[in-house]
Amino acid sequence: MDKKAGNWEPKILAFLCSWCSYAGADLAGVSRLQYPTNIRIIKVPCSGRINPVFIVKALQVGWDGVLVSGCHPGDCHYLSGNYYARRRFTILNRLLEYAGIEQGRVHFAWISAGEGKKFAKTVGEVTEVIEKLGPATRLVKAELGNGKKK
Amino acid sequence: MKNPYLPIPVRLNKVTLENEAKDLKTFDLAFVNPQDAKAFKFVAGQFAMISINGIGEAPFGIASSPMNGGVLQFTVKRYPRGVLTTALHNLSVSQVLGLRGPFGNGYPVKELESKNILVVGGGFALTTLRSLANYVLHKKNRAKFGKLTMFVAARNPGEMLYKEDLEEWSKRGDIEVIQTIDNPVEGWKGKVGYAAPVLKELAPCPENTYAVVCGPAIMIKTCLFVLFELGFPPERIVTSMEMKMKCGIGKCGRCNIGSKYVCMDGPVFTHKQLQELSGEY
Amino acid sequence: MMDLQTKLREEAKRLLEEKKVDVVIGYEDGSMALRTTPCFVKDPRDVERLVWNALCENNLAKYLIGRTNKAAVIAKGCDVRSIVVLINEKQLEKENIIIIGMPCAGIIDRKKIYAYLGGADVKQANIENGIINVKGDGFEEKLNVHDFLHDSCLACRYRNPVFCDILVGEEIPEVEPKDEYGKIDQLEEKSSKERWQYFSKELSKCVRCYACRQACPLCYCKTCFVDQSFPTWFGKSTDISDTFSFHLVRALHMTGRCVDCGACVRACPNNIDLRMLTKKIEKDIKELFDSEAGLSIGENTPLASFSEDDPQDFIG
Amino acid sequence: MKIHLWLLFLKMTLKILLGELMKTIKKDKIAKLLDFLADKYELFAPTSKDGLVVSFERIEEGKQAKLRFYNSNEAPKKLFFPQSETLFSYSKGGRETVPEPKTEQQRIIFGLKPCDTKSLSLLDKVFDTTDFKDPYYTQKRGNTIIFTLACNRPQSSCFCTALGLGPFLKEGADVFVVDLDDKYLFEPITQTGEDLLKEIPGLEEAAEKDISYAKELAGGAEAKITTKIQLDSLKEKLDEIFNESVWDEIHQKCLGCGVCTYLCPTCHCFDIVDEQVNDKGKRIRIWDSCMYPAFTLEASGHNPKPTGKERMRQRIMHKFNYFVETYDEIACVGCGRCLRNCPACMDITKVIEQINNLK
Repeated sequence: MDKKAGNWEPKILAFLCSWCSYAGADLAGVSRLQYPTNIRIIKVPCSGRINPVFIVKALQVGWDGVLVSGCHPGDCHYLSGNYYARRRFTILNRLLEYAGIEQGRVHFAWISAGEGKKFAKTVGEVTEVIEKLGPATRLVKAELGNGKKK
Repeated sequence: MKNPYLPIPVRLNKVTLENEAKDLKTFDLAFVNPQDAKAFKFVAGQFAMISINGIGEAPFGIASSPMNGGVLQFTVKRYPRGVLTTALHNLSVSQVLGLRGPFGNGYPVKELESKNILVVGGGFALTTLRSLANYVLHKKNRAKFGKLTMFVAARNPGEMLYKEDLEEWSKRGDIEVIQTIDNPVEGWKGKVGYAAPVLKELAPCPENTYAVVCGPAIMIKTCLFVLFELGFPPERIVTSMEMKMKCGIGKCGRCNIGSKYVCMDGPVFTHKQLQELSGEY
Repeated sequence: MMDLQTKLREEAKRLLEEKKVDVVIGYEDGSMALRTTPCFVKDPRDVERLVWNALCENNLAKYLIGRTNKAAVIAKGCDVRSIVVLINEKQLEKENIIIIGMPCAGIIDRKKIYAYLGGADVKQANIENGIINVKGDGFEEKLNVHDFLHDSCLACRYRNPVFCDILVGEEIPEVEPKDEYGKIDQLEEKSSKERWQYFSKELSKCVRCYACRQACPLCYCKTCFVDQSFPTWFGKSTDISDTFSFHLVRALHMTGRCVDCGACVRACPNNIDLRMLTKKIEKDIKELFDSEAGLSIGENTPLASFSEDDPQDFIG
Repeated sequence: MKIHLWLLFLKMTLKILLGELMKTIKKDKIAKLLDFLADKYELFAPTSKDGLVVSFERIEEGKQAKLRFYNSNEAPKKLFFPQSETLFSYSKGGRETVPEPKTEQQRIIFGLKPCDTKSLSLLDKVFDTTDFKDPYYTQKRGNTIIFTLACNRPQSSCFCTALGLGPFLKEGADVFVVDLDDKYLFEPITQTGEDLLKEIPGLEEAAEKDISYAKELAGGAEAKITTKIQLDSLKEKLDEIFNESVWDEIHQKCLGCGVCTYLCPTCHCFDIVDEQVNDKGKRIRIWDSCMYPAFTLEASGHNPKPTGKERMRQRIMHKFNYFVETYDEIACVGCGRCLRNCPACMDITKVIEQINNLK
């Protein structure tokens, strides 16, 4: 995707918990809800599975944004996975912003299996925010060959 | 000036599954450019770095005979943590990859001339030994060497490498092939037992003979003991070493055993040389 | 300080003579001025090697991990906290170690002295009564130790060991650090872009020697994420995006565990202020989860626990 | 041919003896001299951003150089053997392309210390071999003229004299420069250096007293270095004690970081890795360290140097035994960087002393 050209479209990576949010995405699909096609989904067993390194790595290899989603608090299939995840995300979210990653590159949302509408709406909003931010540059590994070397 | 870090393009011609565990495959690599094929001269026992762009490189002993021009064979075990071996095992035929080499010293073939050769090989360490055997057996070379004995050990018949070669060799009169497996299996015609005791029982004559030994560490250790007992002097026991390598040309500094680099001074050492080195391998 | 040093030697001697431990891990004079070096005393006759002064900067907890014999370790307030974390994380067994706790009023940052002297080569240094006398070719200066403490010491709230088997000397009064998060607060005030530039510049000094990781007592992973090859998370070169990512993730791994001993900063050959990352997380952890690392044995780290009403205003 | 060389040698020696080739320049004109060099060459010199940490960098103007310095924090080996260097790049399905040398322009490094100058001749032994010449290193090496700056003020951590080298060692220099307080003395060492000095405008003939003052400074500098290392039979000693338990003691305070090896001017070990983003990739070589567990870790999980003990032994043996065995020289120049920067204040000279003192 040519980032300089005017026809730039954001690339967004989503980590979805397989029990709730992925099912929510599925529901959005079967309900024929419209949402932007900028999103690529990685299904994970639980939001607790999402290692912060996944998100840092996603930003490093050039995804313009990341969406992380799991079951609502109290609804975790494994009872408490999302509670632990929530603390981790809190710290990660603050640290990324503090380190100078623009606010709005990384999004978090609780989406249940029944919330197809919420899924579609969230993807729409996230895409809009990231479109406004423009292509990711910070933390992105430079094009090889003309590397931002020391 | 030739750039020793630049891989030579080779094409994967054929993949042969070697064992029942399916983690050993032999890769036939053919040079893409004829001039590279011509320039690539090697001695049995030398190795090359196999290179896959985006993955990296790793050293492997050349398993085919130097007398087979144009195509090189490598037998590679896939390790779950081995990045390159896994990628190599996933390649499909006709893909182009890279090769750097040949590196290392190779077996002392000049010294072996007019001598009897006892090859002791275990597991998948048979690779460069096979190269040596086929080199010796080549019609242009056979007369230069004395008696050739191949003693091959494997855990079970399914793990025995190079079945075609073994069959062909056993048909010939100018090579003796002895195979052994750890535990008896129905229909097995060879010997049964660990390499060392079987070797002891065979009691090969050390006179005018070089023993070329390669295999898992424990097998080398026990077989060396038997060979000493039989009267093989350490300077006539030859073995090939392995070590993690990056450059293959004596610069990156990691494959040393004492002051010797396995990539440059080895991989082939006599047991006498190894006795004088640090033992850190 | 001399007084404490004598007491410390006596304690060490007693422990070794009574065969309570196989080794006492402490400090001895380094071969350079302004330095001490870790030392391992096994023979009671060698306790005279042990020193205690404001140059004892290493966090010796690092040397306890994976130890198979019984050891006594000399530990300052921050070092003890890291030992507590190690015990809580099941990396150490309390029964196998004896903590010789040292009340500590702060450790000298020799790089601040070098800077003050304009980079001059200090050939001799000795400390007496809070004054450090430094000598070199053509200069001699008497400096107040308190003016040259490590940043981490200036932010210290736990100068006395929170827990120890033997306390050498008397506890000293705790002091409320001045402007503990000053530099972090200032940075937070800046724009996202300025923060990005600040860290990019700071982290571009990194040569990937991993001294920060190796010096950190809480970096004990058998294989660090950055050394994993399958998958490879980040590149190994000094490309800024790789070094930045490494330091971000390392800091995240320190969440709720870092005791701000400053070992990473001291180890860095290029003076990268890594505390700007770890201290920020420490600040957030305190604010959000009311938690501080390494204060009591048996406590859970904040990321290994949760509360149903944890903040979540950032989650849609 | 041989006679010709001999004559040349004789001529050079005579000229040097007579001081005819020695030049001086007033200190206030040195920036101009560097400007002149920067104009014609790619010029590298010691610089400092904060006034404390010195590093050799490309400079455009003479005034950027900081010539009164102890030594750079990082060894200038990076100018020949960078921490990361692209061996070749490729794109999916395409062939490998080797990067062109950045410039054909000749480079000058001004102000290299004698220890670091010497370290290059040790690196040459590894990279500039007859069998496999390293093209990346040798290209830069062949393309660079070296102005070595005598070390008037060795630090307390320096120990070059203990290795038979010295703060006024001229080996490896093209031009040897001495700081004479109010001016610099230039002594051409190679033909290249001599020719270059002829080009530089504004140089004055050195006076007798300049040369004798330089000698005086040399004596003073050497006297400042007091560390001694017993080198006789050290190699044999190391052979003997390879399996001794002393290594358990030596390594125990080592944290296993790479500071010593990364800052060392003679450490040359490297790793080769591939980096790929989408369809474009490159194979790079990066510094590696024998102090890291992954250095010798094999895919099978086997590691011939599994603990800190073996790794510390490897570092010491490589420098003081293996390198001597292979290249007949010790791979240490006594710059003291490892000592100054070790987070655990480990002192390599003390390690050698400990080894020498073993019964």
